[in-house]
Amino acid sequence: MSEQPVLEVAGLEVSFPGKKKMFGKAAPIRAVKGVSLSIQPGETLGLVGESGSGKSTVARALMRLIEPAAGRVTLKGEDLTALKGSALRKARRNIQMVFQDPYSSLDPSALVADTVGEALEVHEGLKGKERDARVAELLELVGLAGHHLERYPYEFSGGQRQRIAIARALALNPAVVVCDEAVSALDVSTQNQIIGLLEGLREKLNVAYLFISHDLAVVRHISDRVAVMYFGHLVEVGTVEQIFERPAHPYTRALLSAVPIADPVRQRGRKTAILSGEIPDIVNPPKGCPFASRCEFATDACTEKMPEFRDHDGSSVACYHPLENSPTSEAFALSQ
Amino acid sequence: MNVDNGAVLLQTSEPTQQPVKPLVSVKDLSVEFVTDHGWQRVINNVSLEIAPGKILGVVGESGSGKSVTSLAMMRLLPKQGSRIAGGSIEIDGEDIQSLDDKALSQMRGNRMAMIFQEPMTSLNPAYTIGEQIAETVRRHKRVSSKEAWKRAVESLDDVGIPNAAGRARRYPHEFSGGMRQRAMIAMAISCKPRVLIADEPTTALDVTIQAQILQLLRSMCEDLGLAMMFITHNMGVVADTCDDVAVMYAGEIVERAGIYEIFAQPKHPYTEGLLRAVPKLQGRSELASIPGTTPAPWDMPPGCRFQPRCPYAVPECAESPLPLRQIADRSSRCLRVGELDLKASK
Amino acid sequence: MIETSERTPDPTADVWVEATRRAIQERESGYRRNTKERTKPWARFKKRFLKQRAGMVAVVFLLLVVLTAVFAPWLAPLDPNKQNLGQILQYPSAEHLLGTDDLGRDVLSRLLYGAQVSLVAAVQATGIGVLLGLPFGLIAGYAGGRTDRAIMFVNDALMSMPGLLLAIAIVGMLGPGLTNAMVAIGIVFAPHILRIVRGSVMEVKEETYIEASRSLGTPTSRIIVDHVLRNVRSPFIVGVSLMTGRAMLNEASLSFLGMGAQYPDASWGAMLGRAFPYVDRAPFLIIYPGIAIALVVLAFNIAGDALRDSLGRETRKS
Amino acid sequence: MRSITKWWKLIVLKRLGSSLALLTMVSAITFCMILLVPGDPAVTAAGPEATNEQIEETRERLGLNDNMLVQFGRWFAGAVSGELGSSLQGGTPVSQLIGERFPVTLGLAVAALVIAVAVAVPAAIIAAANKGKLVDRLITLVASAGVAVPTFWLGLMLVVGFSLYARLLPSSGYAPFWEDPLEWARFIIMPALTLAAAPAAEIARQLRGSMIGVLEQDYIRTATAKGLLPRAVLLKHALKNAGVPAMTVIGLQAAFLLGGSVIVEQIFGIPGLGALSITAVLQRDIPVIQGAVLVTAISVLVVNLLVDLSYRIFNPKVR
Repeated sequence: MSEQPVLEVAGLEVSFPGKKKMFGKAAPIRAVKGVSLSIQPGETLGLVGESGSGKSTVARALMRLIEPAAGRVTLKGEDLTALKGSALRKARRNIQMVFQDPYSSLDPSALVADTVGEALEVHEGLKGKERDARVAELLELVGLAGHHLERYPYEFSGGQRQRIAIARALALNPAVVVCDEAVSALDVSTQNQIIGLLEGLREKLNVAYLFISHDLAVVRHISDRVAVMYFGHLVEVGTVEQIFERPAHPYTRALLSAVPIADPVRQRGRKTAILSGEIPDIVNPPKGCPFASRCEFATDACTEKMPEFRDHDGSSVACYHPLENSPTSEAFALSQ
Repeated sequence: MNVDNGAVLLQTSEPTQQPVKPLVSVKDLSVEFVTDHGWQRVINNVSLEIAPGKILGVVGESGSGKSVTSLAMMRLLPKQGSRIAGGSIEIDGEDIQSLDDKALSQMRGNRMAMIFQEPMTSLNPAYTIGEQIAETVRRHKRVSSKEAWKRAVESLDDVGIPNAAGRARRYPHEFSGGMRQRAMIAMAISCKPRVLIADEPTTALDVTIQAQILQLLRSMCEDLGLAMMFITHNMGVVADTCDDVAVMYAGEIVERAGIYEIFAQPKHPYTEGLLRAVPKLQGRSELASIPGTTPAPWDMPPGCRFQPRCPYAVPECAESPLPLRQIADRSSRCLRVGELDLKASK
Repeated sequence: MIETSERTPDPTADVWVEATRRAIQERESGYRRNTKERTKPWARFKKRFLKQRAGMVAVVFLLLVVLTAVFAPWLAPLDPNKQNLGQILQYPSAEHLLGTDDLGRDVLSRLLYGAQVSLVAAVQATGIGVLLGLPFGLIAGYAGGRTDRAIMFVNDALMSMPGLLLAIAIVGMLGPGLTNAMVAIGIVFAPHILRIVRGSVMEVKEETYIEASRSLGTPTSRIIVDHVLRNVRSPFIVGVSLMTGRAMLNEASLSFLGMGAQYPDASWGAMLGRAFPYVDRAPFLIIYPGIAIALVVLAFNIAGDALRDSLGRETRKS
Repeated sequence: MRSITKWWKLIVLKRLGSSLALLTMVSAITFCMILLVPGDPAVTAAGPEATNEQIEETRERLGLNDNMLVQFGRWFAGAVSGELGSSLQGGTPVSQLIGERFPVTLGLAVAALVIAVAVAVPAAIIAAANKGKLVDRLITLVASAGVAVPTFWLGLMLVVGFSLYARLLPSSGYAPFWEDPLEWARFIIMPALTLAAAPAAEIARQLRGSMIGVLEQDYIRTATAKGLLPRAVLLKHALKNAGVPAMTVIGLQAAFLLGGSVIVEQIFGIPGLGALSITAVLQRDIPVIQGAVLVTAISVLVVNLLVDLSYRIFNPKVR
């Protein structure tokens, strides 16, 4: 791992303006708190978390689609957070995004050729036949026939639209593609085909993915490393094997044990600790670890101060009481 | 059409036990919708039974007709543009189709209740949670409004909402997604129904919340002796929660069996495909899927409806429509059921 | 379809994985299964619009009115301004199909010419409204924040002044006359058009495809032209169609009060205003122009509604 | 729990603030109308036979030589204290003129609004509940026609029908409410009907639309699924949620009524604010026009405030 990371995020913070009070200023709501990540070239980093955990906000902030309150995003050695105007627009060609909803992410009144070719026009000045030839190549790459470029989005199914969105993201041969719940809106069958497509493209183009999803099985399948988010904090980062077989953070374990296994014998024989309680209120966040209120291991220290990240058994975890995972540990009930 | 006699009460645990009279008994139900292509059959000869205390899982891809079946059972299909074209629905001893509007409304929410997929939109934003539950109680039980409110709070308490008395005075938008679905369940059980239909009740929820809701539904079913129909597309959820499974494809039931049997050895290629398509949490294997899409009602292939997508199809599959055939205590709608050795995982 | 079964499956290979591999690379995968023939947006719009019988009737009727207005000089049996004081307030007859007014002028001829005046006036007013409202609506909707608040502040102030009264006041300042009246109505309409445009821009702005375009590095000006304007088009056209109908109504009101079309010009509202004092002697005089106005405005409204229905967004499920 | 009176007061306070700001803006716009006037108000005010000195003197007296901002400040300060200047014709204080005329218009507008709501709301509910059926299509058709028919034409037709032919009602005139309510009603009924037609049609169209939208919502299905009868679903669950857009339209229509009364007053000879404005416009009586516009704008803002308050009843999500 001596290679230079292609994308590095350090101490990313995002706040939204809070609800205005009658008197006085609105307290900002902190949606993302001190998130640091790095991705190697050609690597897939999975980012998992439940709704409201801030994972999509991280994506939008590192894309500079919303302005981060603090932190640095370095893309291929270039500080994205310092760029403005046309310099920022130029830098965007190296990081692209695939969105969740294949219906609203494609302009309904634009031809496929215009949607996929927009980046080519903006960044490379390609026009007319030249552009269309490139677009046709890109469509072939994602498994669509090249002659589809004269069509409108409404003529395609959800899975095909997502392929178009992927073609758009790949148009400029970016180093990083952020997939924000890119397969969540699709049927399982279509979902698996799109995942297969993304995997094939990674091998072909050596592109790195930041793969954001709430679906652990999907993340397990596609990722090299996994980062787990909870309530705006990163709580654990490790290789896919570490996270899924030896989770160190109690939340990661709870999350894994909540996913039902499609096998009644194993699912019903599983020892699962169902999390009680709910995620804290974002307007009045707790002082310490946000998971403390639902955590069986929580002590006074947990409610006092958010724990720092530390290395634990190969992964990196923000917890005062990381789980010990000897192979005999019954902590993780996946394998009965 | 098909001879469909596969409706046998499924009792997987103790086959020696005397059959209990089912609370839900649907026979040869067919539903038609009006489309650009005229009246089209979207549900074809669906039969199912559910005994008290049992949960029947109904699975299939989107467009397979799961939800339409459930809405037909509650008679909630739109009055214009849809019709029940055949078959019978019996719930808690009542022939649902023969009921007039008034008798039907006395059944709904009282002896049969339903919960929906979207807890965000299924509660009226203009009334408090307590008002909405108490309204159900007032409609069906002869109680004072004070008593109804008390029962509403009790229901909320039963589904595990902390500080139920206070929360009852809150509006839906002040609840989180999981809490709203609990409130929906509280509303559904507030009149102690005999039958509960849950249409994808956890699809919109996070996994940790889903686990809570599934546990709650299971215990409700046991405690109240409910017959529950559980619609989902998630095979993991089925494995976790249901006693029996009916697999639907293109408006028909293609396979029906007990939970352990169907996961151990599917008897229909479509079931196998569904099971194979589930991404695994452990290990890493190449992903599988069922290519193609569910056919539209006006575009049904000849013979077996799954045959164009089926990797095991032989020319005979396209010849004539297949009946749901009984094999021991389960049934399947596959021509090659005898010769294929299907497996849930490789 | 069934050819796959010809080859005996390799017992060791997983048929589902194999099928998936093929599905990932399929190039000729059909379009949405349920759409047999492909339709361009215009064809789709036509197909949907042609289905709306009321809308079709309205559009045909409006076309007829426009033709009438254009060809009024040829269609009108008599000079609309030719007075004949010997034949005033005559009931309909063979000579004057719709009768004569208080100056003995032919009502039918005036009605035909009136179509011209009324339509031109309505288009003028709407045009001025669009000219003022569209750019500010775009700016307010897209920029948001402080710019939006500032524009909307002035807009709300204008909208809190009752339309007709404001128009009358403006005419009072500018002096009576059809063009002045239309300027006044245009000013009164501008805030409404601004609101429509701003509302739909704000809606479009929230769509993910705008965000996607931003993330590609597309300059804002290009996003506005390529994506925002293109998708705001439909609600805008609908809004303008409805506004034109309302402009006609307002023109009629102002002309009725004597603040719009001036003697001897024939606008439908002016005809009504002129006929008012003679309502007891010649009630028929107020019937025809009134019906003409009501029908044209109704046609604009129905056409607008039909447009709205046929320009509607593609729904998710087929 | 939260006290009910508290949010009420808060909203009023908040809205009052923004209303005052809007009112300042309205005043500024009204004042700027002077700039639009092509002629010289001093010439008008001094009368047709005035000499140059007299005009100059008038100009000095009216403060027209001062800086525009100073003039606006003076006018605005006056307006705040209810002093709107004097009519250029006859010199009566504008506030006195408006004080006499405004209640007449208000009575007419309120009567029309009551009629409009009373007709439109049930019609919309019936139409929405029977979407696509004959009743619905009839109501929709009448409503479409109601929006299209010119107000004054409808008034004329009523006069022809009820006064000229049937001779049931007086064709024009007015009696103050406080002196003889019955007589007032006799005079006001036709104008009020005339004025109510367009708003009734508009309210019915909008409410029908939003009711149909609401009836497609999931929570309506929930209400049916829990065994409520169609009537309860319609009147309790659907109507309350359709209330917010309906109130918005009713608010807008209230504003329209105040403006639309101009023409109705003219037809039926009612001595209201509208009639006053028209005379003022024809005579270029700027202070009177300004006053009339300002007072109507204030009324509209008050209506908006009431509409805003009503949102809270229909939609608990609002603040």
